[in-house]
Amino acid sequence: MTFENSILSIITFLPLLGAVAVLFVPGRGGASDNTVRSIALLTTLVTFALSLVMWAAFDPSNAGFQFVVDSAWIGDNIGYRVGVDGISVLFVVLTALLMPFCILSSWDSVGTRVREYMLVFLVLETLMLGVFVTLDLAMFYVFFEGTLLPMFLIIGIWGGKRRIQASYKFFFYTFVGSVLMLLAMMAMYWDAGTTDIQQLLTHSFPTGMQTWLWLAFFASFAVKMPMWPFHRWLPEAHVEAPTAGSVILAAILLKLGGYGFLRFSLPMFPDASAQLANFVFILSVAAIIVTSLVALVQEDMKKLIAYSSVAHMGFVTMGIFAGNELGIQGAIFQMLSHGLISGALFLCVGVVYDRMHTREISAYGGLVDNMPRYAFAFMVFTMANVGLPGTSGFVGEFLTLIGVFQVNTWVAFGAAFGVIFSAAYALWLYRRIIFGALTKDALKGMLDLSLKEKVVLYPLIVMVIAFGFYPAPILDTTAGAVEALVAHYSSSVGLETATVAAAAH
Amino acid sequence: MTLPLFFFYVFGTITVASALMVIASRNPVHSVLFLILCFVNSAGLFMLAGAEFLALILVVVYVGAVAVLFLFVVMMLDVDFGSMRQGILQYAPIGLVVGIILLLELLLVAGSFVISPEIAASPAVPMGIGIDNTRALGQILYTRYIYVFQGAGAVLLVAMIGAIVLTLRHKPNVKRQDPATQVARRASETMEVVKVKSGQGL
Amino acid sequence: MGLEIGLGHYLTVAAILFTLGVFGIFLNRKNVIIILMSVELILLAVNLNLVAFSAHLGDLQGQVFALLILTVAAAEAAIGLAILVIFYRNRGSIAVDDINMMKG
Amino acid sequence: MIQAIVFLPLIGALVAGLLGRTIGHRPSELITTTLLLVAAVLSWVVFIPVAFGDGLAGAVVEEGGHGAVLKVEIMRWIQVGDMDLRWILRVDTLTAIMLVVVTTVSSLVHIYSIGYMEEDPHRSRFFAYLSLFTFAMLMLVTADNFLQMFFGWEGVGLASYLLIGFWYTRPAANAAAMKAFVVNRVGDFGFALGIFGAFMVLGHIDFDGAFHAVSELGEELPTMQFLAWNLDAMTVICLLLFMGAMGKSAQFLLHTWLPDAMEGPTPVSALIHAATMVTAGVFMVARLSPLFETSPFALAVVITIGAITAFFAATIGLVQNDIKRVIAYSTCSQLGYMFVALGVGAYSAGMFHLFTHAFFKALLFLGAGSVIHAMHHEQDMRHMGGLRKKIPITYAMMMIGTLALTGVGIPGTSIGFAGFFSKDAIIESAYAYGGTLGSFAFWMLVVAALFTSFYSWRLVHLTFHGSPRDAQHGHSEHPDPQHAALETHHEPVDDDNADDHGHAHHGSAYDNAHESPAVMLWPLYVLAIGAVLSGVVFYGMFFHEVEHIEHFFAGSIYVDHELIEAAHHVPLWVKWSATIAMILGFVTAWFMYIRSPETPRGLAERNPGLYSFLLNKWYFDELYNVIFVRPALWIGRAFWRGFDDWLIDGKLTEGLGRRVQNVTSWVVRLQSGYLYHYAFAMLIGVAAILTWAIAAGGLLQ
Repeated sequence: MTFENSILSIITFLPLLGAVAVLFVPGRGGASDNTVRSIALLTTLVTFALSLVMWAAFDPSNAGFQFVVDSAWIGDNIGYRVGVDGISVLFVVLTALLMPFCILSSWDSVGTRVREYMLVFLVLETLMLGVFVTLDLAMFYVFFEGTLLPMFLIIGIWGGKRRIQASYKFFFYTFVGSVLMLLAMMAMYWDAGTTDIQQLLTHSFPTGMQTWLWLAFFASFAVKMPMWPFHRWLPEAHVEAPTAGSVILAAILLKLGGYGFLRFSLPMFPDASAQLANFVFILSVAAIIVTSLVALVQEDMKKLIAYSSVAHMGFVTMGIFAGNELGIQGAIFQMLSHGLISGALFLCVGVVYDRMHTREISAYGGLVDNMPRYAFAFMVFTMANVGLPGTSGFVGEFLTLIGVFQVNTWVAFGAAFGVIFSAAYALWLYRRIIFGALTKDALKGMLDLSLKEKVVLYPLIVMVIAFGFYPAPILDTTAGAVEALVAHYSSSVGLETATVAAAAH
Repeated sequence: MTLPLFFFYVFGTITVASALMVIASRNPVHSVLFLILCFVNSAGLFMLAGAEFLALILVVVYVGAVAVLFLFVVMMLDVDFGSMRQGILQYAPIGLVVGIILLLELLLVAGSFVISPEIAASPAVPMGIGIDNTRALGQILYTRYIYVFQGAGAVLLVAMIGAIVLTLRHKPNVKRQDPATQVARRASETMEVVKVKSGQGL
Repeated sequence: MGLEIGLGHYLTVAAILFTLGVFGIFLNRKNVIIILMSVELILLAVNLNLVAFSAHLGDLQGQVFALLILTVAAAEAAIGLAILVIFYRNRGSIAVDDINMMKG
Repeated sequence: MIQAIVFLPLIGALVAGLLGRTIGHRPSELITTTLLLVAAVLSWVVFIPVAFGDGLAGAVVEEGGHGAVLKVEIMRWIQVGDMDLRWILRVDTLTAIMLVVVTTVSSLVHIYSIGYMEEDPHRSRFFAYLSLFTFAMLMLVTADNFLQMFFGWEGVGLASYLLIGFWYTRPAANAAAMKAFVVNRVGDFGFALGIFGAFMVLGHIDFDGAFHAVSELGEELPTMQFLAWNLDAMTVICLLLFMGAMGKSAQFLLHTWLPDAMEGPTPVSALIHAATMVTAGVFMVARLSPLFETSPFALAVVITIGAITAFFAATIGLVQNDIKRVIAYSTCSQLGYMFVALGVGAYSAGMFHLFTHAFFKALLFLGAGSVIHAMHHEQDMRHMGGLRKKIPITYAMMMIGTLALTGVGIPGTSIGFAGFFSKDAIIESAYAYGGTLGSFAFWMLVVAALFTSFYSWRLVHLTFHGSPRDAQHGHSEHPDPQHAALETHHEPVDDDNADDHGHAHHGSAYDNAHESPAVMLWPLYVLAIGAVLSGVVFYGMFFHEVEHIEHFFAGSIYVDHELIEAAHHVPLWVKWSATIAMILGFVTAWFMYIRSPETPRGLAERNPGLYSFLLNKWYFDELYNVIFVRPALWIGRAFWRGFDDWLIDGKLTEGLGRRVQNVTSWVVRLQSGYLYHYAFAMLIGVAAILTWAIAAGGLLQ
């Protein structure tokens, strides 16, 4: 048990341990609820601290996997394999970072079934971390699918009025895609003879097979991202989910799709990725333009932000399939930054929702009078969402756009419209909620941010701005792995075209 | 025309005709009687084919048991069978179509099939030369097919028990003897010795 | 058609019997008793086939099968009639139109 | 020192913004203003050696670079693959000019705002925004790469958004703020694409690298695949970049936000929408002059757009009634002049006009602010008049501003106000450029000069001369129903707004009009000095002699020797043309507003179509509303209700669920419960299977 080979397992399974501890808290009601909350918070904080330690120990110059554990587990093939590389390490940190915020934000707003709530969240954290650290195909599938269940429960139990329908829709959408992925995974196993992701990354699948595998994985990841037009579950799930659920959903669960594209589609099926890149581009641009316009006419805050998430994920997919360093680095950065920003935006919505219990935009207006701090925080995140330079939102958008411009100007041209539309819908939202005269009586007694809300929102403000001005910590961490990925991708794609050209002569 | 052929035609014609009457006659009692006729003539056909044992069994079992059972039931149930014939022709066209298709196909098969020589050359259970049909059947039934035979017996047993269980009913106001209860009685449960003080009575 | 009793003769009779059985089911759909009888006819047709082939091939197996089918047919008739009786006892009718409690 | 200039305003903004409530309004004001004054002084310290001494202190001519540049690296920014972006403050002559303009005007506006915003309950926020803006603008002008410029670009956009919407309770202000941001974003859309293109074609995203790559392009200009066409790469890039400039500098087609931006407090209009931010587009084109010089077509577009804007904005300015809107359209028009100068290759002339314009336009705006302040936030000039006696100092300052704007001076001598030198320089350059385009631009500019003179004097006459026409003195002077309707429409300031000074409206506004406090007047004096002297003092550096210009700019912009020489040798009538136009405009204004004040209404009544066309700003807002805004909303709604809700949800996913239910409920009917149905099914199935078996067995053949 050295640091090297135990840190990832500890990070991953610590929340599960916390969940078990939560189970054994005696009693019911207020006092024990508080104990439960404290245990959950403590667990997530320790996990976060450990993830920071892990990040610090991570060697960015090494493009391969680090902290690798590879031991036999089920049968001869499925092993307990974990490890992180430059692509996944930051997602681990992001997940661990956001969980304490989620626990804090639901401290007061969730009053029923507190024990179960915290239990589910802690289990969810383990599962999400598992997705990012696992290096085994079968385990990946288990973790990837496993995240569905806690989220299903979170929406279905602690959600809003139409929660049951929303949770089922969420479940079925994502599940249908995953079934195809499972088939593809089996096919990969039959072809490569292993479920070890490290080996699979070096295995080259036949070109014809790649297309089918790619499409099957795409079905799963595109729904998860979600890409237009597979996005319909997202607004509904967001609207119904409790605040912390929305945060997790937007900040991390959506990233599983992007992570999947980076981990599987691009390196394992490079030929198919190259062939189908235009297809992805079309969907991405459609996502950016169409969902931005749709966001423009929303009347529900959460729905608006949910649609804007779809648009922002369009930048991610576009960047990934640009297949160059700028695009992929940008995509990763965009995912991380969107994790912070959208999470923060949902927390902001939660702040007013806790006070007013409505998400209707028209129910608000003139909040800045009573809530200047809130208005400031919301402004920062709105601007970050718009992609204002100096916020982390800009770096990702810029890199993906400049990356894709090198590949296809049409796509960059279309996607750049998102720059305009995002300004329109985000400012329109802000204007209707924060600005204007404070005329509604119900709003007049609203209090500004409480201490807990400040603790949640202020660090996010700092991070969003800091990474806008100095994104180097993130970009440096991912650089090595992305460079290797791009080299692998372009060499295999280049090789393929060369042979095709030779055959044509 | 040889004599067997002649009889074949007689039996065959009557079988078919009576089968037709089974399904066509107005009165279910007649149907049952025609069924009996049909079975008897089939037994004749069996006989012509050399399956004497089966022929006799058919008469005994069907005519003696099944058909009589039908008869009993038909006569026991107080049902207006006439009303059941209403709308009898509603599905007749479908039945006719299905029936004719089936018939044509069966005839087609019957007329065109060929038995592969290997199968013909190596029967699974060769007909014993020189022993009669009943003995031959008995010889294999109790040896080679013993389990199947036992299974058939079990089927009959289950059917019997099932039939009894289904139709048995306890009428609440009928006194009946229960030997098990009678045997299980003990004096202590049924008799109480009461000491009666003198001069008081009960 | 030759002068001997051929396999074809038997098969033809069996086919006709079978068809009549099937047709009987369609024709007397309301009368369960006759339906049962039609089933008996069908089984008889089958038996006839088995016996005919048995004779033709010189193979006793066919007759064994026929015997088994006979027992099954008897059992089926017994149970069928028993059900009919108990149904009549409970419902006072055996009209098939009334028997639709199996509806999903 | 450079760091101090750039980051002092940021510190001020952070202090006032984050701690404003804690430390109070007055300290916030003082801190931000002091910090900016320090920055302004430092800027002059940087600038004076450049202008009058031997160049920029500490600047080095880098290997392969284009001129003397002082670079200060702050930290790393985005480094991915081949792209290496750093936060670097870059100072050369061009930047030094802008530094002076920005910090000077900004510090004056800060001082002025102390008086103007005196009674606003959110003063510290206001000062935080002002300082934030200044910081962003300084980042823009000190940018060393495209992206840092883009940062400043968007940063000033944000600050402008915040300041326009400063009075957040007013719907009009919020709408204007949003419009400003979104329209600017349209420009930024082009700017961003231009940056991407520049990076792709030139391989560099920092200015030096890009200019170096441009200089090595040689005769064979590269082409690039843009959208469906294979175009000359430099033209595409320059046009895209120019789109950004059009947005920020409110050029024709993307100008609609600027007049609406007048909803913001007047100091903001002076700082952002006159002196600094709107000139960012001009600065950008000047900064990228090596790129633009490679594409004659792009330059032609710049000239055309500039000339059209100069003319078009001036026409609208003729009929506006809101004092600030008149000046706003004037700004728009003057920016057009600058772009013409840039387009013809007289970058130095463009910068010259930028420089002088900053002073006199800020002066005009602040003067207008003083008028508005005096009139208790009345902005409609039709309700003013005769204020000369009430607010003499403001009147004098406005006169100086007007004289500078209209370009009063004697051609052939070095006597004249600031605008005289710079505007004539532009007009002469346009003539010298020659060709159809040159003469088109020339005539447009001359006509625009006439209009400029007219509306400037109209403003002065309506506001200061004549007799008072405010609410009590003469509301009945407008019997024209059209006028009355427009009047309410053009009155953006309602009486109960948040910035109301709380003066009781006893008596008429005219009677209560009062001169502004000293803190508001001192900035006017300083700007007035600039408006008078900046032309004559700096003429030599910007336009007089080619050698002098080259020395002054030290390679920071492209200098076209022949053009400037030619501009100095234009015919005499050309040199006089602008002056004559100016005099014509003055006379007309005098005639129409002093001599016979009935004429304008008569003209308007005789040409109602033209009048309302101009009054409604060529109907651009309505047009854009119909072309862009409503379709966008319609498409959004269609995709939401039609695509998402109806098709995906209703038909596909939930529809699928319903189909399953339908099918099962239909299938369930097959389970009739009738025995014979099952029997039939079985028999028909047997028949079917048999048929299939026979058919498959080949018996039917």
